[in-house]
Amino acid sequence: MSGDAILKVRDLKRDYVIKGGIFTKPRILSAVKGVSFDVERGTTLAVVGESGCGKSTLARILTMIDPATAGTVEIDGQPIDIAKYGVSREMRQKVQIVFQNPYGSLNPRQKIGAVLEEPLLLNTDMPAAERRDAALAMLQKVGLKPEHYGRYPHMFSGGQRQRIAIARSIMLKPKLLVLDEPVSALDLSVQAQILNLLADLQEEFNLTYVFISHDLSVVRYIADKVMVMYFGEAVEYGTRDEVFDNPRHSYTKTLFAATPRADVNSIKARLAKRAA
Amino acid sequence: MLRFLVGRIGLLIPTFIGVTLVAFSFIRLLPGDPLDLLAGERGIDPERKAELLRQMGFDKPMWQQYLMYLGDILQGDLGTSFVSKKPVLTEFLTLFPATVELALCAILLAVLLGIPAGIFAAVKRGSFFDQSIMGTALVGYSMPIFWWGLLLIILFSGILQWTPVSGRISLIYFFPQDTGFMLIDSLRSGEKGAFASAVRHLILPSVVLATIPLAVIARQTRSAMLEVLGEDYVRTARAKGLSPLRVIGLHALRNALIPVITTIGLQVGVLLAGAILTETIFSWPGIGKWLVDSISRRDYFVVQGALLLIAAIVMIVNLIVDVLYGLVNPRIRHT
Amino acid sequence: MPLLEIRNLVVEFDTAAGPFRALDGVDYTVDAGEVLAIVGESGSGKSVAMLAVMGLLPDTATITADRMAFEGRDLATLSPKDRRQVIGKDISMIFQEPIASLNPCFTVGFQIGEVLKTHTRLSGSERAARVIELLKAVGIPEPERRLSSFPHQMSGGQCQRVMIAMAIACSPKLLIADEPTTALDVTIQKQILDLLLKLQAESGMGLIMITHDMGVVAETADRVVVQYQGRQMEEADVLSLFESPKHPYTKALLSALPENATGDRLPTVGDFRALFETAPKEATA
Amino acid sequence: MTEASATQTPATETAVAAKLASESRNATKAMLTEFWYYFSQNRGAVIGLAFFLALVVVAVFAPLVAPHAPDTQYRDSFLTPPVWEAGGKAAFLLGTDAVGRDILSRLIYGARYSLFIGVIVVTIALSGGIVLGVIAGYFRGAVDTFIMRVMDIILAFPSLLLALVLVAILGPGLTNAMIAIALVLQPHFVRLTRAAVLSERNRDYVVAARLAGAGNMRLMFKTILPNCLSPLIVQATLSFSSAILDAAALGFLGMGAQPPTPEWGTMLAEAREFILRAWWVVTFPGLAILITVLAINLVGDGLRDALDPKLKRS
Repeated sequence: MSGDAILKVRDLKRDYVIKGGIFTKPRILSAVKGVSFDVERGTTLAVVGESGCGKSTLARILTMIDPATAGTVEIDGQPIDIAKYGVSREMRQKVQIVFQNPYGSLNPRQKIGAVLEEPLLLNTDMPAAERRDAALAMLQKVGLKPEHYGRYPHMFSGGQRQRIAIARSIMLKPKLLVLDEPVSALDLSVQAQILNLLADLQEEFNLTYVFISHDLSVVRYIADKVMVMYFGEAVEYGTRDEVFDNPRHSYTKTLFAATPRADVNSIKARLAKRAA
Repeated sequence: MLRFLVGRIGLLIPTFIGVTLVAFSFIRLLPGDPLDLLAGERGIDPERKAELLRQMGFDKPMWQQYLMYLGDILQGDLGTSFVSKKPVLTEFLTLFPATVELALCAILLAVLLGIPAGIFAAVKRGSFFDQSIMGTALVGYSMPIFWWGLLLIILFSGILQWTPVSGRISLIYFFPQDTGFMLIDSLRSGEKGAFASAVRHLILPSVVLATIPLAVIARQTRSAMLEVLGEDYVRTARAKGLSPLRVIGLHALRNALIPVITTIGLQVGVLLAGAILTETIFSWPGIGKWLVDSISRRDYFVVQGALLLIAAIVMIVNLIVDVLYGLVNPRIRHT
Repeated sequence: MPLLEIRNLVVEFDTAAGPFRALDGVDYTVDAGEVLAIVGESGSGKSVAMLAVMGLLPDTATITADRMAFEGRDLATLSPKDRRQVIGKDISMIFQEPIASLNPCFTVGFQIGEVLKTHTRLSGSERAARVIELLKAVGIPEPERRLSSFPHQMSGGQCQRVMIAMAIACSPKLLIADEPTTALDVTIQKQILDLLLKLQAESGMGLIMITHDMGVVAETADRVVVQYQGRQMEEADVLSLFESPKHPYTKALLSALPENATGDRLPTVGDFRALFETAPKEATA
Repeated sequence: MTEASATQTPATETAVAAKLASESRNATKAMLTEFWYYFSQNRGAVIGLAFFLALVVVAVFAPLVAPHAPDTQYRDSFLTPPVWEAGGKAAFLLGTDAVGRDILSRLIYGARYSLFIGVIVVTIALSGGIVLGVIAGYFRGAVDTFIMRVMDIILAFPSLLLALVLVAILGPGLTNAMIAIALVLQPHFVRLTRAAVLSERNRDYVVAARLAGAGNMRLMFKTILPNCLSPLIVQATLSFSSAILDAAALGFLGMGAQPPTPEWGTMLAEAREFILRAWWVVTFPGLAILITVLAINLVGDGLRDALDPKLKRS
C-alpha cells in the first residue's frame, strides 16, 4: 500500500485573524500549525483530538471549504489551492464530507430525492430520469427504501439521516471522504450500523476515509492509520497498532488513560482498588 | 463594556449623517421650489423671489447647500418657522416637555402593568388568566388608537363627564410654567385643585398612548418568560430547592428582562408616532400636534427641524437602552 | 433501610398525540455509599425517574408509583414546601450541559452561596468561607478570584465543577448525576468522574450516574440498571453485567461496543431485537 | 446507469415515476396536514382566519352585498341612528352619516380599500425586504454595512412621522400613502431576513450544498431562503395589519385617502366633529378597523405557533 497515496498533506497551516477592537490589535490564532500526512487509497486515516485541537479546521481545508494559510494539499496527484484557483467541478467530485450532526446537515425544506440529486444536477449533464434512478439506487445501497425518495428529512431518525448524508456524499463517486465525527451524535446501537455501512461502502467503492473523531474505541476499530492532534499540532502519527500499542507523546498517553475502559479486567482492577 | 459603548456610539454617527441627509432632502424633494410653497396662493414677485433664494442659499450647488445646512445644525440653528417667525429649536423646546410628560406617563403605565401581566400569564400558561390577559393584549395591540381615544372621550367626557376633552389643564388656572411639566408646575404653583386638574387632563391621553406599548410589553414579557422558564438554569434553580417565588422572580425574571428591555426601548418610536395621533385628538400642545399642524400649514422648515430632532431623540433613547442592555447582560458587560 | 427506594414507577406525558408512557413500571434501590448507574440509549427514559424524584418534571407528566421513598419518607405525600427542604440539601442533582445549567446573570459565588442561604443557617461570612472551601474541594484554582466570575467566563469542565460544588454544598446523602460528562472532552470527563467518585468515597453519599456510555458505567458503577424504551431490562452488579450479561439487550449493547468487536462487522442491536422486543412499543392511547 | 434502470421497460418506468410522484405528494400533504394541525390548535387563529376570509368575500362582492351605493346621499336621513336606537330606520342598519350616506354600505366598500392596502404594502415591503436582507446576510462585509445603515436611518424615524413626511412630499392620497407605508415597513423585513440568513448560512446543509457545487444565487434563494420563510410569513401577517392601521391613521389625519372615499380612517376623520352628538358615525368605522386588524393578528399568532419549530418540538 505504500506509494499509492491519494492524499498528500505537507506542512499545512491555518491561521485565523481575530479582529481587534478600537483599542486592541488584531490577534492571530493558529488552528492548524503545520501538519503533514499521507493517506493511501482505500484506507482510513483517523484524526483524533479534543475540542479546539484543529481537527475540524483540517476537515474544512481538505474538503476545500476553507483555504489553507500555508502548506500544500495534493489530492489524487492534483494540488489544491482554492484561494488562488477556486474549486473546479473535477476537484469537487473527488472529495466530499459527512458532518457530525445529521439534524443540521440536511436542508429541512428539501426532499430526500432532491438532496441526493443536487450534486448530479449541478456537476453532471445527466438527464432527470437517470438522476432519479441513481438516487434510488443509492438509497438502496445505504439501506433505505425507494419510498423514502419523496420524504422530508424531519421524517427520519438520526441514524437514517446519517445514511442519507452519507449517500449524498458519495453520489459523485468521490475518491476521498472526510467524515467529521459521523457517529458521535448517534446512539451506540445506531453507531454500529453506520460504522458497518461505512466499511461496506469503503470496500465497494474503494473509498479513502479521513475519519475525524474523539472516540478512541471507534478509532481503534475503524482506522488503518492514526494521527493525534493537540492544539493544532500532530503529536502522534503512525499505524493504528503503533499508536495504540506504543504511544510516544505524553498527550496521547493522557488521552488513552482518560478513555473509559469497559473490559472486565479493568472493572475488576477498579473494584479491587475501591475495596482496598 | 467600554468597547461596546464606543462601538454603539460609532454606529450612531453614520446614522445621524443619514438622518440629516433625509431632513435636508425633504425640503428639496417637495414639488415646486420652497418659496412658491411658502408663499402659497398669495404669490411672490420674481425679483423678490430671486433675492430670497440667494439669501437662503438655494442658488448654490447641492453639496454646498448640504454643508451649510450641516453647519447650521451644529450651531443649533434649525431654521425659522414661517408662521410664528420663531426659531424652530425654540418652539420645539417649548412644546417638548408636554410630549415628554405624556410619553413618560404612558410608558410607566405600560411597564408597570405590562411586565407583571406578562409574568403572570407565562407562569399560569394556558390558564383562564393567561388567555384573558393575552386576549386583551392582542386587542390592545390591534387598536387604532385614534379611534380608541375618540371612544374614551365619548364615554368619559361625553357620557360620564369625568374627564375634560382636551388640553393640559383647566383654563381657570394660571401660573408660571417653569419646568414645562404640568404635574410639577401645578404642584409648585400651590393653587388649589391645579394638580388634580392636570392629572385629570393627563389620564385619558396617557391611557390611549400606553395602549399599544402595554400590549407589546405584556406579550414580549410572556414569551421571554416562557422561553427562559424552559432553560437549564431554571431547572438547576428548582433542583436547589429554592421557592417558586425565587425561581421565577429572581432566576427567570432576571434573564427574561434582557429582551424586554430592548422591547421597551423600541417603544420610543411607537410612543412618538402615537403622540402624533394622541395629541391631535386631545389637543395636547406637544410636538406631535405641532408637527401635524405644521404639515397642514405647510410650515416646512418646522417639519424639517422636527424630523431631525425627533430622529435624534429616537437615536439617543436607543443608545441609552443599549447601555442598559449591556448593564443587565453580564455577557456583554464582562467581555 | 435503603437510601432511595422506588417501586413500580410509571410516568406518562400528555402530548398532542395522546399520552406517552416514558417509564413503565421501573424499580430502583440505592443504598448509602453505593454508586448506581442507570444506562440506556435515547428514549429509554433513563433520566425521567430521577427528575420525578427531584420534582422537576413538567406539569404534563403524571407520576404514579407503589413506593417512592427517601430515607423511609414517602416523597409523593410530602408537601411541595417540605419537599423543597429535601431537594438541594439531602438530594441534589447535576446535569448534562454545565454551562447552560448555570444562570448567566449571576456570579458563581452567588449561585453556590444561594444553596447555603436556603438550606443552612450560616451567616454571610460563614457562607463566603464555605463557598471558597467548596470551590477548593472541587478543584477550582484561585477560588477567591473565581467567586465573582460569571459562567460564560469559564470552560465547560469548570462549570461542571461549580455545579458539583453547588450540589455538595449541604453535604447531601444522595447525588444524582445526569450525563455529567457527555458534553465534555475525554480528558475532562476523566477528571470530573474521578472528582465525583472521590467526593462520594469521602462522604459516603449515594451516587446515581445516569449515562448512555458503557465506558462510564464500567469506570464508576457498583450496580447497574439497564433500560430500554421506558422498561428495565436488567439489573446487576457491574462485574456480572459485563462478564455475563443476562438480558439479550444488554448483550446487544455490549457487543455493539467497537472495543469488543471480534469480526469484521459490529453486531448491531437490530440483530438482537427479536429477542427482547415482544411487541412494538407505542404510545398507549 | 444502474441495474434497476437497465432492465426496466418504459411501462414500468412510468409506473415507478408515478409511484414516486405520489409518495412525494404524500410527504408534502403530510407537511401541510401537520401545519394545519398545529394552526388549528389555536382556536383564535381559526376564528381570525374565518373572519378574514369572510371579509375578503364581502369586499370582492361589495356591490352585491351592500344595501346602498357608498356615496349616495339620502337628504331626508342625515345622522340617522342605527336601527335599534330610537329614530333608526330599517333601511340604514348602522345609521347614516352627516350627509345621509349609509354607514354599513360605506364600511363594506371600505373593506376593499383596507385589504387592497394590506396586499400592496406587504408585497412591496416583503419583496424588497427579502432581496436586501438576503444580500446583506449572505455577502456580509461592506454591502451588509451599507444596507443596514440605510435601514437604521429609516428606523430612526417613527413610522407614522416618516409616512406623514413622505405624503407631504408626494401629496396626499391613497397611492402615496401606500408607498410611504411600504417604505416604512421595509426595514423590518430586511432585518428579519438578514438575521435568519445569518443563522442559516453557516449551517452544515448550506456547506453541503456548496460542496455539491451550488453557486451564490442557488445558495441564497434556493437553499437558504426557504428556511428563513417562517418568521417572514409571520411578519408579513403582522405588517398586513399594521399597514391597515397606518393607512387608517393617515386617512384620519387627512393625509391618506381623500373624502369622499369610504376608507375607514377617512370616515373617522369626517365623523370626528360629531363624536358627542352621533356616537355611531365614530364607533362603527373604528370597530371595523379593530376587528379586521385583530383577526389578522390572530392569524399571525396562529402562524407563529404553527411555524415555530421551538414550540413544535416541546
